[in-house]
Amino acid sequence: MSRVVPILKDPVVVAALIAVLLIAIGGILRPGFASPDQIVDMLRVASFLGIIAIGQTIVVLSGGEGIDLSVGTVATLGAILASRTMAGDDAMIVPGVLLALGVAALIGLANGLGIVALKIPPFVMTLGMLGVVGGLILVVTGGRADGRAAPALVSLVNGRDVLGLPGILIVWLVLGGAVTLVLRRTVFGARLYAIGTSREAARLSGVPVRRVTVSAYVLSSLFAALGGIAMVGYSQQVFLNLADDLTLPSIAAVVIGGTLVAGGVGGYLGSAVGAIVLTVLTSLLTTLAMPEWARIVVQGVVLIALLAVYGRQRRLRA
Amino acid sequence: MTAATQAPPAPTVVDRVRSVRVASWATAALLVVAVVAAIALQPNLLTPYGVASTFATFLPLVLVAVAQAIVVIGGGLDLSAGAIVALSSVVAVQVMRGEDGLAAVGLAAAVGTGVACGMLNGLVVSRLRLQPLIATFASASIFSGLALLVLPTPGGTVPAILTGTFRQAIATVPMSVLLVVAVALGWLVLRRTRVLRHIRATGGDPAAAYASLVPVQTSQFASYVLSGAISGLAGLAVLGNAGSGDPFIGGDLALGSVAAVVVGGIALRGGIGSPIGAIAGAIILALSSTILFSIGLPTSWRALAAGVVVILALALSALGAPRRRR
Amino acid sequence: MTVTSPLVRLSGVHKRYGGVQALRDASLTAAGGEVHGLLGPNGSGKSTLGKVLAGSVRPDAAEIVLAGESVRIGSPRAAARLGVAAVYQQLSLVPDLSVGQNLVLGSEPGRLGFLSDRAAARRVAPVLERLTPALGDVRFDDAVRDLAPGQQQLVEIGKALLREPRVLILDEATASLHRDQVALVFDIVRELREGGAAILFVSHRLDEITELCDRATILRSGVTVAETSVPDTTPDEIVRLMVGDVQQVEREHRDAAGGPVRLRVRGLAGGALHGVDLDARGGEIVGLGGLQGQGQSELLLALFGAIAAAGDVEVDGEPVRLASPRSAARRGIALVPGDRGTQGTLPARPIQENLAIASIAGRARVGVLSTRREREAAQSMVDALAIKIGSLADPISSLSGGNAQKVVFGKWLLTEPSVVLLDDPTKGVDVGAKAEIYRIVRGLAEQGATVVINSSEDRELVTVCDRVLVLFEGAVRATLVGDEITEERLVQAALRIGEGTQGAATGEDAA
Amino acid sequence: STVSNEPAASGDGDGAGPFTIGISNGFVGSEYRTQMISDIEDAASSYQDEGLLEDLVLENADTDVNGQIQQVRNLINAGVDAIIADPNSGSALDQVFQEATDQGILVFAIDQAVTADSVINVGIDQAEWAATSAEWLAEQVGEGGQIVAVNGISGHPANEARYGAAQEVFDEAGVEVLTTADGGWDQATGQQQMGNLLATYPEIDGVWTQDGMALGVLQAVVAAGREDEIVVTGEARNGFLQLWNEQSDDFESIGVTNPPGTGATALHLAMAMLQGAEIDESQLVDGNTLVLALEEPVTNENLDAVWAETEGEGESYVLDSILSADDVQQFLVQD
Ligand SMILES: Nc1ncnc2c1ncn2[C@@H]1O[C@H](COP(=O)(O)OP(=O)(O)OP(=O)(O)O)[C@@H](O)[C@H]1O
Ligand SMILES: Nc1ncnc2c1ncn2[C@@H]1O[C@H](COP(=O)(O)OP(=O)(O)OP(=O)(O)O)[C@@H](O)[C@H]1O
Ligand SMILES: [Mg+2]
Ligand SMILES: [Mg+2]
Repeated sequence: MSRVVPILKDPVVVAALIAVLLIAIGGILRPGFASPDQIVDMLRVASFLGIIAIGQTIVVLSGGEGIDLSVGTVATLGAILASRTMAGDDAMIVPGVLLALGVAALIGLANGLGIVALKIPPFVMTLGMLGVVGGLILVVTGGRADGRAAPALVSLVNGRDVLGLPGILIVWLVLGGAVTLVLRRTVFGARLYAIGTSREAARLSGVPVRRVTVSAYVLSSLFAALGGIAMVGYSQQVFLNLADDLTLPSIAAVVIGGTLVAGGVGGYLGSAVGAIVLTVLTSLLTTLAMPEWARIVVQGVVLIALLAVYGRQRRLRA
Repeated sequence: MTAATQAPPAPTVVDRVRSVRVASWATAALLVVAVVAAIALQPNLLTPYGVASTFATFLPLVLVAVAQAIVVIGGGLDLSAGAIVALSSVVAVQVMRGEDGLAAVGLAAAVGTGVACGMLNGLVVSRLRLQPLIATFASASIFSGLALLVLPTPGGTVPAILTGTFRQAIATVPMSVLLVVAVALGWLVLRRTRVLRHIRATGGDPAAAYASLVPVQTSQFASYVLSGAISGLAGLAVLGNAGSGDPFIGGDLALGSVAAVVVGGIALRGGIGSPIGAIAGAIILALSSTILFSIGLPTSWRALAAGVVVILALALSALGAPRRRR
Repeated sequence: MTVTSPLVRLSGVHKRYGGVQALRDASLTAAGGEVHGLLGPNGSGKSTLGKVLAGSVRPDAAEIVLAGESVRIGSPRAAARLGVAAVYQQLSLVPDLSVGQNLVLGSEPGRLGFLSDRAAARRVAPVLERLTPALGDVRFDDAVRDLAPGQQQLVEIGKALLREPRVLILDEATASLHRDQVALVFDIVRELREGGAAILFVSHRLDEITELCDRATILRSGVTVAETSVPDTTPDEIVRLMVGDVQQVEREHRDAAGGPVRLRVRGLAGGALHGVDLDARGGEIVGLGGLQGQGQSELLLALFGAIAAAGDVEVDGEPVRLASPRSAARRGIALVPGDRGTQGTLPARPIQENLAIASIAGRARVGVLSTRREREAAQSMVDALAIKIGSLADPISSLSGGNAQKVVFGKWLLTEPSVVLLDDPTKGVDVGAKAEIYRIVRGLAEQGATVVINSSEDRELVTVCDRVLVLFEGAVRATLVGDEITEERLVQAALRIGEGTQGAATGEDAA
Repeated sequence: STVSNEPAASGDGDGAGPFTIGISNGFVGSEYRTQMISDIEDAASSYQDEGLLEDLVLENADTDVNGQIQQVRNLINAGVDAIIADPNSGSALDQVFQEATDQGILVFAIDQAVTADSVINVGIDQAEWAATSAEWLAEQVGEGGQIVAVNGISGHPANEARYGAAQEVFDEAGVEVLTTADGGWDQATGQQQMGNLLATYPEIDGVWTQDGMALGVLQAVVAAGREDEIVVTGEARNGFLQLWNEQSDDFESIGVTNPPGTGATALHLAMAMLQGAEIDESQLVDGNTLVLALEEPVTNENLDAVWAETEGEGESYVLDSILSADDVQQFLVQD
């Protein structure tokens, strides 16, 4: 018994329980909701958010009020560049993905340099970058995205080819596992947590604070682009604001997953579960017949309730 | 007097990661440049209509920037400001029903709605102790949903007295200009209050403030309530510009106000800065879009240019930050 | 002194922080008109007990009786209403507000919610004036962030005085103060005692305890182990009560080590430094003396590349770029910084990570860590330095000051440094841990490292240094060697340079 | 101040030109809007060649209602003679439009009708547009058929007008709407929502959806392998037509054109009116709205022909129709 209680305080466990609870509620109210097919479908949709949340997790962990508000548009840009390059041709997948990642890396680099060199707070730096990338999309496309995912990418996302599961879930699992290992078992990971906890103490311990910070923002843009590419595999055709709306949910996923907004504490597993919780919640609200205003309100209330369970900050009176 | 008392600060504070602080001169310089450039490119801005309409356009963002500034100085953040504007404006439209006689009731309703929203934010942040960024993101959802409930589809008439306000002039000074000035003056009064001092102390260092007998939770709560009230006023300003209600109004105001606050020299970490700077920041950002329009950039490049301008303004503000004393 | 009717009585105080039982059934009784020492090793719960009384910690259980009345103290405001004021170990000033605004914070005068600056200035004037001899020319409108730490500490004390407390808690309030400043604080405390207040005084400096305190309560591991009358107890006795039987550290220094110069500094300038020259050999422990704030800390930070400075620095004949702590660390330089909380440790991270972080790249293969090697390295330091920990996975914030400081040492020992810079390494460290830290420092020197140490305590320099450089206004103005290093000579050297009689101290003149 | 109080010096009516026309568009994140703007630019270029149009001033950026108010005020200050706006709100721009018309500027609202009576709305009848596909769907599923609707944004006037009309059709035809979901006029969101609805409403016979989301909805239906049992209303866009074309011949759908070219049509009207023509009041609905006739919808009958014609335009092309300068004469009184 004494072992169960601390586990129940673990944000990841709580978030996972809430996801299960939501699915159960959905299943009772509308039987199809808890069907294996629907669950796989929701996981598929959660994977885009989940992949974008990898980068967001890294940035939040890096501390210094770290946050990346540009991930949504970077994901869209990545999707546009990749799908325009592949134009429905499997042979062009690799060049398309590389182009998207290359451009995303430059954007992340600009974010990182603006933050460490120009000392612009991350919130507003990446907010400005959100505008820049939105503008870049218009310049690149002239206002018409016109891109098509290659069939292999489509079947990776929309098919059920790997043990009856969509390949994208395996990709997500691999990426998530890899990033968890990077965070826990590499020099970069240790340094990331160090700068997230205390920039000054990390610097005085010989940690290259600026380099790690910039790397965090580069990684964030890279994972955003990957998330966008996965999403265009889902929608098959690209359009101008494909993934724009995933920014704030990606932050919410990170926070629901128990990563400290101040940095230095947390991990990716929680964010992945957070992405699932958010996706299941949206799906559940869709399938319950209620007026749209009520759905929007319930979404907000549930989010607050969720965070109130464990996402509370320290008391002043310890 | 001993030599030790004149000692310079010890290195424990030296070289701490510098917080970004915008020197007021950087904000002032940006403001001057923006105003001069806008007028040079668009001389019609100086016509009575130009002045009145420009200030009327600024007013909602100016008000929300002040609202945001108070929360940010208190160490918080309010992503729901835009949703509060929307909700309070539709509530006001519904109670005024286009009748001049009900304008005062509308004012009370808008401010009251803003206060109620601010109370919810304040409770969630100060009592539930949720992270402000994500908490107000969630509460924005609640307010937006309620706005849709109150006014399911755009419409309703705003009393002429309200829409007419912006067109009036007092001694040839347009009303909209006077309102912006009044907002600034309002702050000068507000800043002399105990609650604002406590809000600033709370934003500067909550633990220290708590130990210094500052009612920290109450101050946080108050910052959101005050901010909500001002956002409620912004709801009315929006109505004055729009002439009717729309539950989707104000979508860009929350993020725009945060940018304005930073350009205006207020550190996002709290404790520093003045809403006067935020007013300047709001005007700089609003004018920059007028400037970009006036220089006739190809439209597909304009969004890119606008983003770059915002980053440059932020960078300039950051570069103007005073170096920490050694 | 007999306690007839105690003003403060705390009993049955329990407090647990996560896995740490900070207080278990602690108690304390102090009378009005008494300065009551609160003693104990690092982490024994002194600050926690003080905070329970001051309302800023939520005890798991506690009984508090003030002037015969049982009270609940639910917040600092509640404490203030009961006449309890505290000066915390960690300053509670708001850096963005002015001195005056900080002094009246939480009880600003004014009407109808509006502030009155004039009334505030009037209220703080007497306190500012009382502190002037130690505080210097500090005005109402000066920004607190621009003050020196000692001045900030005095403002903090002023804030408590303004409340005219019945009970005043001073938690290591003298730790960052200079001798003269301490004397003024003592005068003030004595005045308060005359006025019938009870003062709870926490300090690790035994001389301060014996000079000021009437009675003392001694804590060990969160339990009250003794209450004694200070004048009737010898210092040795007090130390024994605090830490059990620990050998007092004996002064020990050797003749200047032979061999080539290991650390060579020429014309180091920038910020507070105005041309520092320095030569130190392997195995030598060099102290930095002088009045506080003459550039000692800056010198160490500059050598470590942590603040901007220019000049020639060589380690073993190879030039060192003063670009960043990273490049300094690569040349075998290590720094144990002055502010453990913000500069030395990564509070939320596990002890293992704190130990590993500086040497982590060396143990990794292509950036990938071996869990086993990390753990072994960390454990080796825990063993070598006898760090008292629960588990390597516990956050470092669960350690007391002395043990956390040992972790900071261990972090750098793992890099096998050839030059070790120590900035006030025993600040806020109890007697027992202090002795162990001195042992570590000597061990480093014996293994051939060059140690440069700055200390706010002259006795520390006397105890460990082979040679002491006396700094004034950012330059070395005198050097004491071997038997010349005594507390008297140190004070003399510091003051006489200050008076302008440069080079009056004996020894080779480095300027 | 020395500058003229009347930026729009020419006013409306028999000015000799050349004229300046301002465009205000508050949303650029869609291919529909891009095509709308390029249609306008194409139409304007011939007037510019003739020397009748001096300048086409574009205010084209993603913004909210406040931002669009600023856009319109910028145009007023730039001294334009007419403004063509695709408004972000059906009513919240009334005030600023009033400011423009007060200064003698002609204002046209396209795509989204506004309530200000001084503004001329130009566009298709959204209700009629929606009813066309709703009637087709009702016929397909028959009385007692069960459907779901994937809507745009609740509360948005176009959405309300459309769904309101569709609902009426379904009520009359005895078709049951099991539930509705908002897809935000966003293809991927529409796809996600449809996926959820498919799982939880297994019994549905059809889906009614609109603009921009039909492709996503159809993809979800195809992914579930149920395109043969569930009838999906479509849209007149190349992306959808292509997927439609790839399906078996049994698959049926409908695409009703919502032409982005309305903006260009409005430009022709504006030029004519600036040159002195007057609008024929008798053709105005509700006092200020010119309703453009719907094009023949795309159905299985004409799909091949339409596709052959539009295939080369790219995937984001929206089937279009623009009234020419001569065509718009029908709405004007000649003097
Ligand atoms: N906020 C906290 N969270 C977790 N543990 C804490 C906290 N504050 C104190 N502790 C732990 O409680 C114990 C008692 O700490 P306290 O600060 O009261 O000791 P102290 O006697 O004042 O020590 P020092 O002489 O170093 O100041 C220590 O083990 C400390 O690590
Ligand atoms: N002075 C005191 N004497 C005895 N017990 C105390 C005292 N102060 C606090 N406690 C005990 O500490 C626990 C929590 O303290 P407290 O009453 O301050 O919590 P609270 O007021 O409910 O929390 P909050 O301040 O967040 O509203 C209670 O169990 C209370 O009994
Ligand atoms: Mg202590
Ligand atoms: Mg201590």
